[in-house]
Amino acid sequence: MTKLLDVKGLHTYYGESHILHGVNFDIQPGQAVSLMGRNGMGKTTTLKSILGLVPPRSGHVLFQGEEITGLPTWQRMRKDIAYVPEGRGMFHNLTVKEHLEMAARANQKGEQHWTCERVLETFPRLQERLTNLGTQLSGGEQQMLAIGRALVTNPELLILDEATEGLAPLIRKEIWDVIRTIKSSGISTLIVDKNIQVLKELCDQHIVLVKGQVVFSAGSSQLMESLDEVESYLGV
Amino acid sequence: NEQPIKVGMMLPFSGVYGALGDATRNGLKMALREQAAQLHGRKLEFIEIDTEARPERAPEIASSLLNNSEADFIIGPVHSGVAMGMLKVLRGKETVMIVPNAGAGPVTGPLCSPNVFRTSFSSWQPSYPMGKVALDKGYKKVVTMSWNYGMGKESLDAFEESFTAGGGEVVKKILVPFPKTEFQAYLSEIASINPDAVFVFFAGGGAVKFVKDYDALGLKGKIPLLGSGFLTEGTLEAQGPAAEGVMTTLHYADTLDNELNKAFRTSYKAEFGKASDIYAVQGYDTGLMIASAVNQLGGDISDQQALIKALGETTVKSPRGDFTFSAAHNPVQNIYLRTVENGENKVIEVAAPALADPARGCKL
Amino acid sequence: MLFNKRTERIFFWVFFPLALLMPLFLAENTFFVSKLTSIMIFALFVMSLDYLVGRCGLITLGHAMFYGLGGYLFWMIAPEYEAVNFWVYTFYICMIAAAVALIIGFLVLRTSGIYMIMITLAFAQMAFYFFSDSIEFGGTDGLFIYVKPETSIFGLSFFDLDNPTHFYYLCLLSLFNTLIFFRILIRSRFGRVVDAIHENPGRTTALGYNIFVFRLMSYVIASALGAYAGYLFTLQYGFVNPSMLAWTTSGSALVMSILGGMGSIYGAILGTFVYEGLHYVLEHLTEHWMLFMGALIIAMVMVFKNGIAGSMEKLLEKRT
Amino acid sequence: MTTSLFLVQLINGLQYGLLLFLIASGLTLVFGVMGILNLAHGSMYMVGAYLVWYFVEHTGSFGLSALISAVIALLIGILMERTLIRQLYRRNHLDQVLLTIGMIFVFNALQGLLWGNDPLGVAVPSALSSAIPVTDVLEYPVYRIFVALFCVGIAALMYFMINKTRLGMLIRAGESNREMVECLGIDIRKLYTIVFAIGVMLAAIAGVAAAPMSSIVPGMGEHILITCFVVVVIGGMGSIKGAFIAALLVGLVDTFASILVPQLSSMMIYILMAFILLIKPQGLFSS
Amino acid sequence: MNTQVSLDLKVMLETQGLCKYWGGLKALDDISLQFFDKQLHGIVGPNGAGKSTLLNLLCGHYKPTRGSILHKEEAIEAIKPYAFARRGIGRSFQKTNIYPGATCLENCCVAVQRRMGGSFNILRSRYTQKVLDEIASEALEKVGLGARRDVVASQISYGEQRQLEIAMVLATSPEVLLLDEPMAGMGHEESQLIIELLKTLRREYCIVLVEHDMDAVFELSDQLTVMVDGQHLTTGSVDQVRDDPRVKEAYLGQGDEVF
Ligand SMILES: Nc1ncnc2c1ncn2[C@@H]1O[C@H](COP(=O)(O)OP(=O)(O)OP(=O)(O)O)[C@@H](O)[C@H]1O
Ligand SMILES: Nc1ncnc2c1ncn2[C@@H]1O[C@H](COP(=O)(O)OP(=O)(O)OP(=O)(O)O)[C@@H](O)[C@H]1O
Ligand SMILES: [Mg+2]
Ligand SMILES: [Mg+2]
Repeated sequence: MTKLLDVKGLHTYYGESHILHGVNFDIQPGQAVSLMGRNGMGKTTTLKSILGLVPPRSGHVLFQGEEITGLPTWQRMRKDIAYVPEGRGMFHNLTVKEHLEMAARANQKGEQHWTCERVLETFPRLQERLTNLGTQLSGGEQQMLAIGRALVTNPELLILDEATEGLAPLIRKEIWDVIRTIKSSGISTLIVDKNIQVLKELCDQHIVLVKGQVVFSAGSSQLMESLDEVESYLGV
Repeated sequence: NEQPIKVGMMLPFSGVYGALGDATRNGLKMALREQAAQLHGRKLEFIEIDTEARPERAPEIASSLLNNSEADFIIGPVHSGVAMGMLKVLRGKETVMIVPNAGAGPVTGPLCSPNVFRTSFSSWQPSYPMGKVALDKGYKKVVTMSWNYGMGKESLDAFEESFTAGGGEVVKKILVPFPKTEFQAYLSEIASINPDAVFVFFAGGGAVKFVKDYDALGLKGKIPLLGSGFLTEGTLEAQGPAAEGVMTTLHYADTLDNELNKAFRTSYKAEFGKASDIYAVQGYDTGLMIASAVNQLGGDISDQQALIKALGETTVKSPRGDFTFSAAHNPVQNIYLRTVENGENKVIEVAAPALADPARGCKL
Repeated sequence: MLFNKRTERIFFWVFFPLALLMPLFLAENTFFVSKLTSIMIFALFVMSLDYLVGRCGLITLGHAMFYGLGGYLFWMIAPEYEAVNFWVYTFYICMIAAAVALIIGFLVLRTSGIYMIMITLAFAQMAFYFFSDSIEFGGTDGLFIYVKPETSIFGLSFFDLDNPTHFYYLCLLSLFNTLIFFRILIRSRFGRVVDAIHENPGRTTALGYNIFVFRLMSYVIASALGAYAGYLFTLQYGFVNPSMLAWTTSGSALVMSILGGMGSIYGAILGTFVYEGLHYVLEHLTEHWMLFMGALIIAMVMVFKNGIAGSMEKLLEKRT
Repeated sequence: MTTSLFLVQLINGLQYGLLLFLIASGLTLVFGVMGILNLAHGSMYMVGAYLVWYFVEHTGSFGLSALISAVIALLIGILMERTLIRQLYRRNHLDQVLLTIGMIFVFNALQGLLWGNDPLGVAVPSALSSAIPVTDVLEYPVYRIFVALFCVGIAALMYFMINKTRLGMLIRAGESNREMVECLGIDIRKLYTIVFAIGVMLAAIAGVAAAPMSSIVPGMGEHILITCFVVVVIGGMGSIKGAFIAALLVGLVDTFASILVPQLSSMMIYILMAFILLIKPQGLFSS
Repeated sequence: MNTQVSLDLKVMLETQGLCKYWGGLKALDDISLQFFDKQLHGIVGPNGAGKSTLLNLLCGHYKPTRGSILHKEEAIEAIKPYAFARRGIGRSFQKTNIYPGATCLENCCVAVQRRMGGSFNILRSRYTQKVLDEIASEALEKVGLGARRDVVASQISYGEQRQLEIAMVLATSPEVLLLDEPMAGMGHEESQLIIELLKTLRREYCIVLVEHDMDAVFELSDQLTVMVDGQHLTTGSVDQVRDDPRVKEAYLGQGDEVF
């Protein structure tokens, strides 16, 4: 079976500063993968390198066995990748409804499991805010919208960068539930989050970054075994 | 004398006034080429600088021609504001400045100077005779209109001077902000006043737009349109049939029946591929004037006083008819009444023979 | 440290000594001396704009209003045929311009961004039409000024304004002082707040600064200096024209300051000299100077990421 | 002022306002919605007018010429965006000022080289050359009424496109956060090329429409440019509805000021703008 | 309404019938609360409950639709936004709000300088102010950014920017600290650092803390207010609130798994 995502030897720089030092990992179809690390270790940079937002200087990214390293971002996303960025990426001049409508599309297989309606059912809070502009939402509402906007593109791989940041406990739980649902429907996810408690239960595969290098990469059972080591990487 | 005669030109070669600058230069060069024999073997050197019709640059360019290029003649400009800026630098100097267009009154009025000549007109000249023409046609109530700037206001005042002196009444004077060309509101108002005639000063693109609007809104044929001649100079092709019948006064007309004019028009057309207009004539006359002065001095123009004297005494044999210079160095010339027929300015009569500008305020 | 960048210091030590010696080389050619003088005057104006736009983030398309005002004010307040003192009138003009700027700034600084560009433009256009439409101020033909002030301080006179070379040095001194003044301003605690406001006004308010007052002060300072430049311009040829106030004048100044490198202050000198230099050379070379000028401007935007100053810094700072 | 004159002036004002909207519509799109400061917008207005003149001279048909001119303008727009504007999205807004001022120079120079500096005129297409009598003296040309209606059509179309269609949402989103739009799998570069080109084409179309009722002269674009910015800004950045209402407002104010307060008429639209911005610092309808 | 508070505590900040409407939406409806000196007042509630709105009103960023805000018994709702900060009301933002182009130190210096004065001095160099730098560095040390003081703020990671955000508020040395989700986006270690910091600060300042990290809130708060949909639900000690069934239903969810 071809790997869904295969990241090989990424070296990424911001100007002169070398951030990623050869990041390697892969994701199997249907898997949920966590990417952990302390602040500033390069998690977001890894995601951005995969998506081509910050082009790596060397290394390869393969999606469904296909080389996507040189492609522009939008073409990669067209291969059914969706991204919930850190900081949410709201459009200040679009209403909630428009955020969803503009993004909605069927995936490459022509399936459309997630529609605007379904997103609004999942996050009733958004239903009430339909005509608010993106930046007129509360922090948590923005987060829900960002996830909803990613879902309506019906991705194969959903990439979440700190998606539960700033969410109330109940909603956070809801989001985790949504991610579980997504996972069970066969969509792969790559999750950057702080909450190791949830991640160790939710994800099949765990990756820990320290200073732009993968220092730990294994399945859940191994994680339990070497929990102390991982926690020390994370500074818990 | 091996030194070439340096002719500096400060004219607009781009923008709204570009066409005027082009025509002036064409005329000037053509004249000097034709008169090459008179120059006593002296070569010519042209220094051409685009003023962009920006008055605030004028002193600097003028001083560049004066001090850096050390031109013998400085020709320019088209725009009155630029003329003022040039004057500031050149007035009272030895180098000769010849204005081939700008009509600003002060140039040969309060600010006149021995070394400053004008081959064109003062704003007063072309418009003043129209007052009498209007009265003769029996118009009693007239609306006047122009852009709200020096030349426009001076033209309207000159018209009003002769028109009211003869008993006419200017019922309304409309000053349009320069360079606005939205005339519809004003024309609607004129229509509601319904005067005996309308007298306007507009030039270039504004003139085209005005004449077209006047026609499109149906005023033409109902209220006669009179104007200072620039209304139909260099613009007739663009105005098309809308200009037919418009009556103007100017110191020139395309159809002036003299040999010089015919020859000038044919060779200009042949050389530059388009019809000549008043601006070309003014440039041409500037050339003639220079040539004749150089000739008179036997090619030696080093004595500036002699040069100025020679220039002041020339009679320019121009396509517009011979003219001389007044004490203030403004042309004393015929003003013709013209009307547009078949896309040409036809002479009807001489509206004022050998008209001299009153040169108010000039002490020369 | 007054200049915290190496490029800045290099520029300083190249430009000013050169400018100081220039008239010696150009002794016979008074035109070039006065041409350089005009460029320096305009550079001073561009510099005041650069401070506003580049340092304070207050983009205005109405700065020429003060440039023109400097000229017209002189005509208005100076007795027509009497000798007046240059320094005294400099003071008057800057003060009156500052007062005008205070009032206008009070109004325009309520807006920001593009809205501010447009409202400054609106005021400048009103002033432009005021001067072009009124006969008392010479209308579109402008005015001649016959006063040449004398420059004595306590009876000692260093400059004779009728002498182009002296006038050149006066303008050079003014430019030098303005540069130093802005550098001191930027380096100061006041400058810190100005930088902070530029980068994040909301946060600066939240920290307890009344950003309006800082902006207003900057606006007043820059406007007064703009008026001073206009005053110098007027003195050079004794001529004022409403086109000094036209938006195209503001536009050209903006172009020069962007070209030089926004916010770098010394870039204003670079930008003005490069632009005016090119203009001069091209217009003497060809009638189609506009084509080349346009193409060159386009090429320069593409090549210079942060204006000429920015690109020079990239070259020179890296090695340190 | 008599009632009939008042009514005539009202129509004049509206008609001028509508024409202003047409000229400003492209700017609303490119500047208001996409956030690109294109000062060469006025130049494209000029180019449109010159192009239609050129083709009318050669083909004799106004309609055909208008079509060709629009297509050429679209191509110029694509070229401009592809080669130049595109490089500057990531840079400071002010670099766009510099770039587009450079373009103004180039366009002006090319106009001088290609078509000379003489004022030119285009005849009103014969099908629309009649006029409707209004008063004894005054009549209203059918062509102007036609252009006014055309402007209303363009306004409605644009309003619908920007506010109601997915394309419109994408454009607006792009102004807010380009990177994020790309992250949704949309080729923002192509989108922007097309929209920019449409904006340029609209400017040229305005020039085409205005050609028969005005004069075609060098620099005609620069004068109108400022007025366009006034319209867009009074209306509130990015709002089509705002630009439309602002255009009518400017048209009416300008028309009535010319008649009622001629001393102030040159300043009137600036007074209006200052007044509106002091009360509503974000324009009338900004989002 | 608040039984636990002893009488010698001084009321620093008080709201009376505070309302903020956005069109038809009642983001905040009739909120009356008291914030005491040297106490940490936690505010929790579901997303969109109006917590940030409340802080925005308290720091003068928004003007209330109705109601008043009292600082040391003076009504201040009508004063200018910057004057809030001058009265010693400092605030951190939920969305990172710093000077990205300046170094971390410079970021804090701007804050310190407000307090130290001299901002209108156009002659005195900003680089020769040792005192200022020291206070600023101290603030950075406190939040654990000491090592990053000369790095440009846009180049530090998101979590570090959150730390800087707090350092800036501290640098103004306010009397009232309004903190909007200070820990969001921070790692465990950093959060822990902030929690420790807040523990020391809470006896010096009047702190209003909005936070979704329940462990932290429970650990730190002297009093806790729960808001739901712009309404005040309850205020009380941590234990009182934690066991309130309404709170569980609206916010925490059943059971103890606090994710
Ligand atoms: N635009 C940038 N320019 C320069 N350096 C940057 C930039 N963005 C991030 N960095 C640096 O890159 C490193 C990795 O940053 P990144 O945002 O990937 O971290 P992260 O693991 O996502 O941290 P966090 O949990 O705080 O989001 C950090 O040290 C940061 O300082
Ligand atoms: N500028 C605005 N215009 C209109 N509605 C707004 C605006 N700002 C906030 N709101 C609305 O007010 C409500 C309260 O928002 P607020 O930001 O105070 O929530 P919060 O309690 O801080 O939530 P979170 O924990 O998610 O940050 C939200 O429903 C939001 O959509
Ligand atoms: Mg991150
Ligand atoms: Mg909040």
